[in-house]
Parts: sequence; C-alpha cells; structure tokens
Amino acid sequence: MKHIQNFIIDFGWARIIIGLFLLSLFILAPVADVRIDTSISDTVARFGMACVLVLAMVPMIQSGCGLNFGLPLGIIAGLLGATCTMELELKGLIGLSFAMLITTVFGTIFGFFYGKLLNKVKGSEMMIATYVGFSSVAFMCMMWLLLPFKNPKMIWGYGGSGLRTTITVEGYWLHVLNNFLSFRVSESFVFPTGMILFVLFMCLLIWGFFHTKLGSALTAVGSNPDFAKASGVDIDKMRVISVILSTVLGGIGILVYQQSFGFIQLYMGPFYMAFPAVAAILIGGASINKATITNVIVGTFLFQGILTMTPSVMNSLIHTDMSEVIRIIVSNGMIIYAMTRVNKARQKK
Amino acid sequence: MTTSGPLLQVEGVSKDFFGTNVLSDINFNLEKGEILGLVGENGAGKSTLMNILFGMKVISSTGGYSGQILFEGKQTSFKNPLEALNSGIGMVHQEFSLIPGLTATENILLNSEPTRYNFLTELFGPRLSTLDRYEMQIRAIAAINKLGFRLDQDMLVSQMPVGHKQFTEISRELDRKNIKLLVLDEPTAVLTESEAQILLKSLKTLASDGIGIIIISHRLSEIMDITDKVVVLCDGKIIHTSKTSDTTVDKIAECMVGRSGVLESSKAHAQKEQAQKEIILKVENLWVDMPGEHIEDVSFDVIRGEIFGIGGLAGQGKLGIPNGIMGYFESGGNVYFSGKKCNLGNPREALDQEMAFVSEDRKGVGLLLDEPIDWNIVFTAMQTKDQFLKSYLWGLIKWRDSKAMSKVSKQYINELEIKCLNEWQHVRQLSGGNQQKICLAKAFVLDPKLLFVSEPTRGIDVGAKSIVLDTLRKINKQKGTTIIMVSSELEEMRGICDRIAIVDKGKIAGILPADSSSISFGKLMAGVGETL
Amino acid sequence: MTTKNLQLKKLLTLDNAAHLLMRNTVPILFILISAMAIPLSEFSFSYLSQELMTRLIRNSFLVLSLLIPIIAGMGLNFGMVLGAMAGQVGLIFVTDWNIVGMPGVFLAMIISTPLAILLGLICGIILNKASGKEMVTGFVLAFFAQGVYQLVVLYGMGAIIPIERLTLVLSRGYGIRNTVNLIGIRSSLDSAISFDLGPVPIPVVTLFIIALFCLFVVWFRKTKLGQDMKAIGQDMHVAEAAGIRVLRTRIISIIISTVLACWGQIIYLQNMGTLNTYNSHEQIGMFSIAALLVGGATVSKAQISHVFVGVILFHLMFIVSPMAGKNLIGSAMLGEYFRGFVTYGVISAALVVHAWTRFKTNQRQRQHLRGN
Amino acid sequence: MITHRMKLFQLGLVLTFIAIGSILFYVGKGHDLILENKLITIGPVTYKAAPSIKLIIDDQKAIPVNSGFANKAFVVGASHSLKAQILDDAGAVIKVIEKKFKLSLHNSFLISMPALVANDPKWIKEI
Repeated sequence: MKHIQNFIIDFGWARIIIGLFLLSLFILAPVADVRIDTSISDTVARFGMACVLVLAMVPMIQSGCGLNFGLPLGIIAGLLGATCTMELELKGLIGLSFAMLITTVFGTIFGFFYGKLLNKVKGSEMMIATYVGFSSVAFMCMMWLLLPFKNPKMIWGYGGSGLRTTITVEGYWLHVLNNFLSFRVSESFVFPTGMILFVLFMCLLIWGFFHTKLGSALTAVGSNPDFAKASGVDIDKMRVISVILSTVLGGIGILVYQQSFGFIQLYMGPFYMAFPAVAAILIGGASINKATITNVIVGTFLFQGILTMTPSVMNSLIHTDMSEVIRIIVSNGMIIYAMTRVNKARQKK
Repeated sequence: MTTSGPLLQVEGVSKDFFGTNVLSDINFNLEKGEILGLVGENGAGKSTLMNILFGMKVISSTGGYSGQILFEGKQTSFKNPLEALNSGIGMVHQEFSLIPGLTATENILLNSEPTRYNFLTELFGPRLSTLDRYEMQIRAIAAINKLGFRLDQDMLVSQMPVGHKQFTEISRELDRKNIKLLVLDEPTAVLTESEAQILLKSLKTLASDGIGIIIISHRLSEIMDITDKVVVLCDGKIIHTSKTSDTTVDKIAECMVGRSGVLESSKAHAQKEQAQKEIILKVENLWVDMPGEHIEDVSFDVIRGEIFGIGGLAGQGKLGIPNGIMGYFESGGNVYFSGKKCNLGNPREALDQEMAFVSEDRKGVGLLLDEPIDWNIVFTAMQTKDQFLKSYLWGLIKWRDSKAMSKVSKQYINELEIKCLNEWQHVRQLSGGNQQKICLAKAFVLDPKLLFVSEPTRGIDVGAKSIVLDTLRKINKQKGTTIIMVSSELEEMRGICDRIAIVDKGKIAGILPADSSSISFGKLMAGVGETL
Repeated sequence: MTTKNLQLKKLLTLDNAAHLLMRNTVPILFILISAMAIPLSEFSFSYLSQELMTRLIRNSFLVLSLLIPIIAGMGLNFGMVLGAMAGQVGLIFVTDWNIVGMPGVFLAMIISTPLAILLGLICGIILNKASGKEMVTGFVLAFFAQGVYQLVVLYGMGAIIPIERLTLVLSRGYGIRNTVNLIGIRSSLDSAISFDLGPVPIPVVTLFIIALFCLFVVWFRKTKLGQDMKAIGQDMHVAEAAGIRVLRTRIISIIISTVLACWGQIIYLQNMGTLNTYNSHEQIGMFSIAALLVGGATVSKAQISHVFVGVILFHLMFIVSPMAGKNLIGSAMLGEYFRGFVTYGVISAALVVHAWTRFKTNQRQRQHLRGN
Repeated sequence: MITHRMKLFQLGLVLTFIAIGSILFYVGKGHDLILENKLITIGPVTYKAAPSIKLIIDDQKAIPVNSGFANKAFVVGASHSLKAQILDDAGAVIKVIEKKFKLSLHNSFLISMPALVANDPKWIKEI
C-alpha cells in the first residue's frame, strides 16, 4: 500500500484521474461502436502534430522562466517562415526545410528580445508572457494586412492586399513528412512515420541538449538560481538561451502542425495555442520548474488522446458533443492544479 | 494594583531540544522599573528564553519547558505571543516589522486601531467599523512622548531614516494598554551613536514610569551605563549575575566567551612560523551590501598557507566578507589576490582566480537539492574548468562524462565518509552533516588556491564536525591551500586558525593571534576592546 | 508641517518629475492616440459624447469592482469573469420568469449574489494557494470557469435545471441559446429617470448607483477591514505578525470583488439589451482591466479617478480607431486589429512597468545602505 | 469569530432579502395576455364570436380585437383593470364593459371576448 501511496503523491491525483478517464474512453470505444483503428490513427496523427509544440515548453520550464504562455510569439515566427517560403514558391521537402530555416532566424530574434524582457520581470514572467503573446498576435493581425505578399494563393481573391485568414499548403508541403516511409496498418489507419520520426528526432535533440554543459547549466538555473550564480553561471544568458530555444521550437512545431493539418491559420489563429501545449506537458507530469522529455511524450499522448476520443465516444453514447467543454475543463483545470502545487513543493524544502 | 513582589520571576527554567540541553536551571527576577541586561554569545540560549517567555509555538511543539515563570506573582505560561501582548509584555525584534507604505501612526496602532461603531458591524463583524483617525493621532502622540523622542507621526515609514523606524517600532509596543514589561533585542544594532544615546535615555524615562525592561545586547558599554542588573548566559547556564555597579566589563566579557580557559589540545601545530610571509589576499575598505550582514569598511591581509579566522556575533557582518569578495552580493573597494586586483561582483571571475567558497546557506546557495550527489559535487568544476566533459565535433558539443563524474564522487564519498545509498541519491534526502560534506567536496574538486569556508560546522552532528575540521587541516597542510574560515564558534576557530579577526558593526574590531586570551576576544566582540 | 513642505520640495526635483511622467505614460499616450484618431474618424462631437456616455455608465461599475483586490495586494483580478458569469445566470432566470423593469434587474442581482459569493470564495481559496502567482492563476481560472459555465448553461439548463420559456432554449430541447433578448429589463435603469443635457441623455438612476459605489469604496478604505487589506497589500508577513488574519482577509477581498463584478455585469447587460450567453463575459475581464490601466492605475495602486479617466480614454480609442483605420488606410479591419493590439499592448506595458518598478524600488531602497 | 448576535442579524438580513426578492417577483412579473374573439365553449355553454371590440387594459393604448380574430397584450404585475368598447359595424361604441381582475403568478392567460361580453365568470383562464 505504501508503494501505491508514493506513486499517487508523486504522480498527482489529477493526472491519475485523466489517465483513467482516457482509459475508460478506449474501453468504451467498441461499446459505442467507434472504430478503434480510426481513433488510434487520429490520436497518432494529432500526437505528431502537437508534440513539438509541447516540447517547446521544456527549455523555459527547465531554466525557471515558468510555463511559456508566450508560445504564440514562436508560432508567429513559424507563420512568417511558412508565408515567406510560399511567397518564394518553394515546394516539397526543400520548401519545408527552408521554412524551418527562416523560422529559426525569426525565432532567434523574437526569442532574444522576449528573453531580455522576461529577465527584467523575474517573478511575474507567466503573466507578462501571456500578454506579450496576445499583443504580438494582435500586432501580426495588422502586419498580415500590410506586408507586401504577392503569391495569389495567399492574398485575398479579388486582388485586395493582405493575406487570407487560412492559406492551404496544398501543392507546397502538404503531408510531406507524413507520407515519408508511411505504411498502412489497417484499412483506415496510415501510420505517418515521417512526422513521428521527425518529432522523435527533435525530442532526441532536446534530450541531448540537456546532457551538454550548457544544458546542465540551464537546468541548474531552473532548480536553484543562487547555486547556479555561485558556480559562475551567467543566469540571464541561460534564461535568454532557453527562451530562444523555446520560441524556435514553437515555430518549428507550428510548421509540423501545418503540414499535417493542411492549413496555415493566420490572424487570431495562434491566439489561444499556448494553453493546450501547457496543459499537455503538465498532464505529462512536469512541474513549474522541472520537465523531462518523458513528460512531453506522455502528456501529449494523454491530452491528444482525450481530444480525439471524447467527440467520437461521447457522440455515440449520449449524442451530445461535450468534447469542447471537456477540453476546456481538463486543460485549464490541470494548469490551475499545477499552480497550486507550486507552494506545496516550496513548503517541503 | 501594584503588587509588592517582583514583576517577573524565572525559577529553575530549563529546556532541551531533542536531547541537546539548551537551557538549564535559569533563575533571575526583575523588579518593576528595573532594567536588566541579558548578555551572551550566539547560541547561548537568549532567544530560547525569550521564546519561552512569549509562549512561542516552537517551544510547546518541542515538548514545552520545565520550571516556572511568575509574572506579577502569578504563575503564567502563554499559549501564543498575542496572549503575552495582551497581558502587558511587549517585544521589539531585531529586524523591523513595519509596513513601509503606512504612516508612523498607522504602524504604531497596526491591528489595534480605535474605531467608530456603525450598524454594519452588527452584520459583518467588528472589522467594518471605521477608523477613528483623531483618536489614533492622540494615542500615537502619547506613545511617542512616552519615549521622549521627537517623531513626526504622519511621515510614511518608507521615508523615515533608520533610527526613526526603530523608535516607531518601540512606540508600537508602548501603545499597548497595560504595558508592564518591555523586551528589546539588540535595539541599538542599527542606530547611530547619537540615536543610541537618545534611545537609552528614553528607556531610562520608561523605567522610571515603572515599566520593567529587559535588553538583549552585546554592547557591553551600553549595558554598563544603563542597566541595573546583568545576567550573563553561556551555553544555557547563568554563569554570572550581579548588580551592574558591582561588576566590570572585563568580568562580563570573560564569562560571555570563555568556556574552559585552557585551549583544546588538538591545536597541534604550534604557531606556524610565517617565514615566507607572502600575502595572498589584500583587502582594502571593502563594503558589502548583504541583507542582515552589512559590511561598512573592512581591510585585512591574509598570508599564503595560513588558516585565517573571522569571528564576531550574528548580524555584525562577518558573513558579508566572503559573500562580497566572491561576488554574490553588491560590493566595492579594492581586493588584491596574489598581487592582482580583481573586480568584484561576478562569481565567475572569483572562481577563475582559483578562489572557492563553501557558503553558510547550504540549502539556499550551496546545493541543488533535487539533483543527484555527483551532479552537486562536479557542477562548479564542470562550468568553470570544463572538467568531466567529453567533447565531440572539435569541442562544438561538450557532453557530460557520467563515468568520470561518478568516479570522483565515489572518491569523495569514501574520503569524507558521506553516508548515502549511492552517488545518484538526491541530496534532499541526506542529513545536514552529509550535505555539508558534499559542499566541501564541491570546493575541493576545484582544487582552489584560496578557500573561503562559512559556518562549516553549524547545525551538523558532532561526528561530522570533527571530520570537516580535520579535512580542512589536511588540505591546508598537504596542498598548502590558504583557508579563510568564518564562524560564530569562537572555540573551534581558536583550535584551528592561526589568526582570528573579529567583526563588529560592519568593521574589523581587531585581529588577534588564536592563542590570545578569551577576555580580549570577548571585549572585541562586545565592541569595547582596543584593537591590536 | 515638516512633512508637507518636504513632500512639496520632493515634488519639484527632476528625478521625481521623471518618475511622475513614467507613472502616467499610459494615459498620456492614449490622449495622443485619441487626439490623432478623432479628426481622422470624422465622428461628430455629439455622436462621440453620446457614445461615451453610454459606455461610461455601462462599464464604470465593472472597472470599479477591480479596486478592492488591488488594495489587498492581489493585483488585477482576472477572476472577475466568475462574477460576470454569476450575473448572467441570474439574468437568465429573471428572463425565464419574465420579470420586467427595475424589479427584474434588482431581482437578478439578488438571486445571483449567493452564486457570486460562492464563486468568489472558491476563487479566493485557489488564489491563496497559488500566492505569488495570483494574476495568472486568476486568468486561467476564468477559462476554467468558462468551461464549467458552458457545462451548466449549455447542457444543464433545460435538462436538469427546468427552464419554462422555450424561446430561451436551443432547438434540441436543452441549453440556452447563444443570444438572449433581455427586452423585459432593457435599459430599465437607464431610462427610469433621465433628462437630456444637449445631445447626451443622462441616466440618473444608473449614475446614482455608480456614485453610491464610489462612496462605498471611499468609505471602505476608512474601515478597519480596508486598513487591514492595505497592510496586507504592502507586506503580508508583517501583517500576519501583527495578528491580522491574512488568508481570510484576502478571500473576503476576492468575494467582494466577485459580487460587485456580478452586479456590474447586470448593469452592463441591462444597458446593452441583449446577452450573448457564451462570450459577453469573456471580453469583460480584458476590457475592464485595460480600461483601468489606461486610466494610469498600476497593479499595486489604483484610485477612483483612474477608473473614470481610463473608461473615457479607452472607450474613446475603442470607438474611434476602426473609423480612423478606415479613413487612413482604407480598411476598417485594420482599425479593429489596431484596437485589439492597443488593448493587449496597454495591459502588457502596465504589467512590465509594474514588475520593473517593483524591482527598481527595491534597489533604490537598498541604495542608502551602499558604502561610499 | 461570528458571535451568536451576529448570526441573528445575518439571518435577519437573509430573510429581508428573500422578502424583497419575492415582492420584486410579485411586482415585476410580466404576463402575456391572448385576447380571443372566437367561438368558445366554457363548460355547458358555448358563446359565438362577439362583434369587434376595442380593449383598453390599464392605461395602455386601445387594442382592436376584431370578430373572429385574436390579439396579444402584455401587462406587468398582478392587479389590472380593463375597459372593453363594443363597436357596431360603423365603429361607434355601443356598450362599455369595465372589469378589475387579479392575475396569479402564472405566465400567460387567455381572455375570451364572447365570454367577457356575456359576463361569464370564467372569461379569463390560465394557459
């Protein structure tokens, strides 16, 4: 019994409830005559789409900047990368990798200034990150209207200036990762190996980063800034690096999302995109100042599992689509749960 | 109702924390209108005595105390500080508990403001009554006048000079309705000389109004000139109590510090003959802005290969010296390390010049509690000297070399006898003694030329203490590392150091060879000794 | 008196002037923006003043409800959205029971107050648990409550909670429609007693209620509870040492703010006339806080004057920017987005300035401790 | 530390609010009235459609209820008065019936013109 006790305290009640909830959905699926293979194919696809966005949370949590509610800033870097590449009419895998290159450039610039700002407001980073995210999205809404894009597939039909709200990536890099080495598991389940491999490669990259000297210094800044300062680590520099990494990953994450989803969502698209990513990593077991790659993978799988399963199972069982309400309650409930546990951890020390 | 008996009688009070005896058989009493000076080194039991008097939870939660305390002849034991306050005992702590944004009046009357009744209090409780600003003004002025100090009661505390803050805090206690006994903990620590004189004079006027006063202070000159009676505490026992007029500063200083007069035999090595006399560290007018351990203007030299001690009472600034030089806190002045001037304020530069520091704040600065032991030991060396790293792609990627890390951790675990399951155990689960050994190991891995060690033996078991001290001696003898040890355990320092500097009120009161008499050390600590 | 001329002398120093300028940058910035935008938008003065008047009476109560948590050091209470939801539930029931006119408005307030108190209590307890991160927790709590609100209103009402009037219910038989017509209580407060001052209709009753609320805030600051909150807002530990029950007082401040936000939302909706059930409360939190900050309030200090200056300036910009954008660059959308950007921009600027000045004041306080 | 005395006052406050709430409910309750001028059978008796009538409820505008048709009216509160002006073909007023009536808390009611003209006690009923 003691062992279970420790497991519960360590894993946290909220995560257990969510885990059981997802399990029950999978069990109920056949009862609600929902095809198991389509659900799993959906979950795997959505896992691939969201995983890098959740991975983007890790660097900032590790360095003690807290949960990155300013993810939209990274997403904007990704959108700029995508739109510029489409403007240059680059297609296929080259197009996608070029987009990633531009995104990395924009992401580094945005991340640098965003990191500098967060260093000035130590202690209330999350609130300011939220509003920096919101204001940058609102600002970009204006920019999408003003930036001189010419590609007819992107601008409004009747020759007006300004980009459409959603731009299809058809013919550019739609499913370019998904179809790479993809194989058909069952009649309606095609395994997107390319995307999953790319995502796991990114996870490996970040896992490796945290094994280097720079990565260990960054972790130390997160768990005890005074210790890091005493050991000669330049705290502010580490925090800026973590923010840049997080912003670039956010950009790459949205590119991976788009190539599978099929559309680039501009204007208010990225407005609320930070919350599902934050909720996912918390469901995976991360805390406000400690996150591992396993948290990312477990959290993304659990969260996306719930998002895919609730509509199908719920619909057939009680004929109402409650999935939107459940998503809001689960993701925001999880964030509040993590916020209230911060003090518990501090009291323990 | 002025009872003829003494205001406060403490009879046979003793207290132990988990077996270690902190107070044993304390007896003294205090008459109305009498001022008693309570003197003693750190850890002598003064604060525990006060906690008992005020019924702090820390006492009742650790098994209460034996013996009894009579207040105005009645047997009392207060369950919490509020009860003590209501029955007329006020306490002024060392660090201010004032609200910066409120005026002096509002602070003096905090949570005991006079109010005017209105109907809503019937419904929602007394806190909806409005404040009677006029009445507050009167009570504040009355409390301030009791002190005889001209204080503007409408000024915001945030704009007040430090002295005024102290007077505001004292007048808050005086405002209590039936204040009979006032306890002050180091009241003059933050005051200038003139403000201290005014405070002492006003305390005298309070005493003449019949209020009993207990002053906890180590400024023997002030104790001598204001108190009627002196009680000297040492290691939980009263070893000297008498009328102030019958005793002298030397007597008090000697009792305050000297345990056994004879030095511990373990100080084997005779006074090291400083042949080469080369100065490794020269410090000139160093100031350090460390909260609670402020350094005004300190200058001293340390000879290569020496074990240099820095002593002094808590809050006088001794801890500020290593923290300032290592760049943990804002500091200024000139510090020359083996001849080269180093600029202060950046820990990296100090570490690059082969200086290492074992901080007094183990959990806060010294350790990564949620990381394994090998991480903690190796981290600083890894960051500053690129040790324990395998580099690939011509040094582009520096990968943690976990094999080298666990090898060096195993080596120090055996050498320092660190009791742990393995080198991957999280440091949070280890005992205080083992954690301190890990901090030491972290510094030794850097193989520094100069090692600062701050409060190395505080809060650790006796076994660990001797290992820590022996290792420091061994390092100093074998590798010739100069060690600067900051500690409040004067006896330990006399056993291991060559010379000891005493810090008082942010300045060096004096530097004495380790084997000089305890009286001279006591007087330096009490701010009355003459510097060497 | 010594402190008086000391303060006066201090006022004139250059350092203080810069500090004053720094503290009021936001209102000054907004005056500039509006000054430029008004001529561009070609709105007539009478239209603007009419529009401003309606917005003033519609929003001031809500913005005022933010003052008390600021006094108690809880920062900007994003959790006021919970109060708005309680108010809307009250309105839904009143519309269902077909209670009209002023009785309808006050009945809505009475039946939604217990719900607001409960929500305020829960919000207060959670904020206490996450002390140090009150604002972001309140922000996420508002989203969480949005989910629960939808659960209750979109699925509960009609199915579990009986709703008689079918015009309120969705075609599928349960859940409230997206827009509810509050025709019964539409501007019943505003037009109860109103006279026209030039082009502008002056609703006496609503203004009286808002004035009453301002008096309450002034009176509240004078009570012992108000003083306790002020002390807690400055320094929680010292307040605790003085025997003030900190956690309980903070919860009370959140409950008061939630209940006032609930009443404020009812006043807002009776002026609007229609309730869009699932998103009218969402914007309220954002706009009220933006308005307060535009008025020059900071996260730790707010006066009643900030509320009114803020509401006027913010909504002036809100009305004028779309038209200005249209006339300037020919697309109203740009003006809309500009308005959104300025709203979020002002809140992030205020939050950054607050965090930065707090960092600076700590440094300035330690200045005198530095050696020569 | 809510004292016993405060509990009493708080209970008093809650009761007064409940009282005020019910008064507001009672005063503010709105009712939809359907005015019907068609053939109606109440119990054993059936009444044919009455000639067209102009109905004035409280001091609202007159509402025409032509023979064979229906109309709607909205009133607030419980006690009301109505004045029915029965018109002949040329529109001149032949007869005026005045009535005072109290409405229950039910929402919508049916007023049948023929029953009203014929002074049948059940001229108004809840629907």
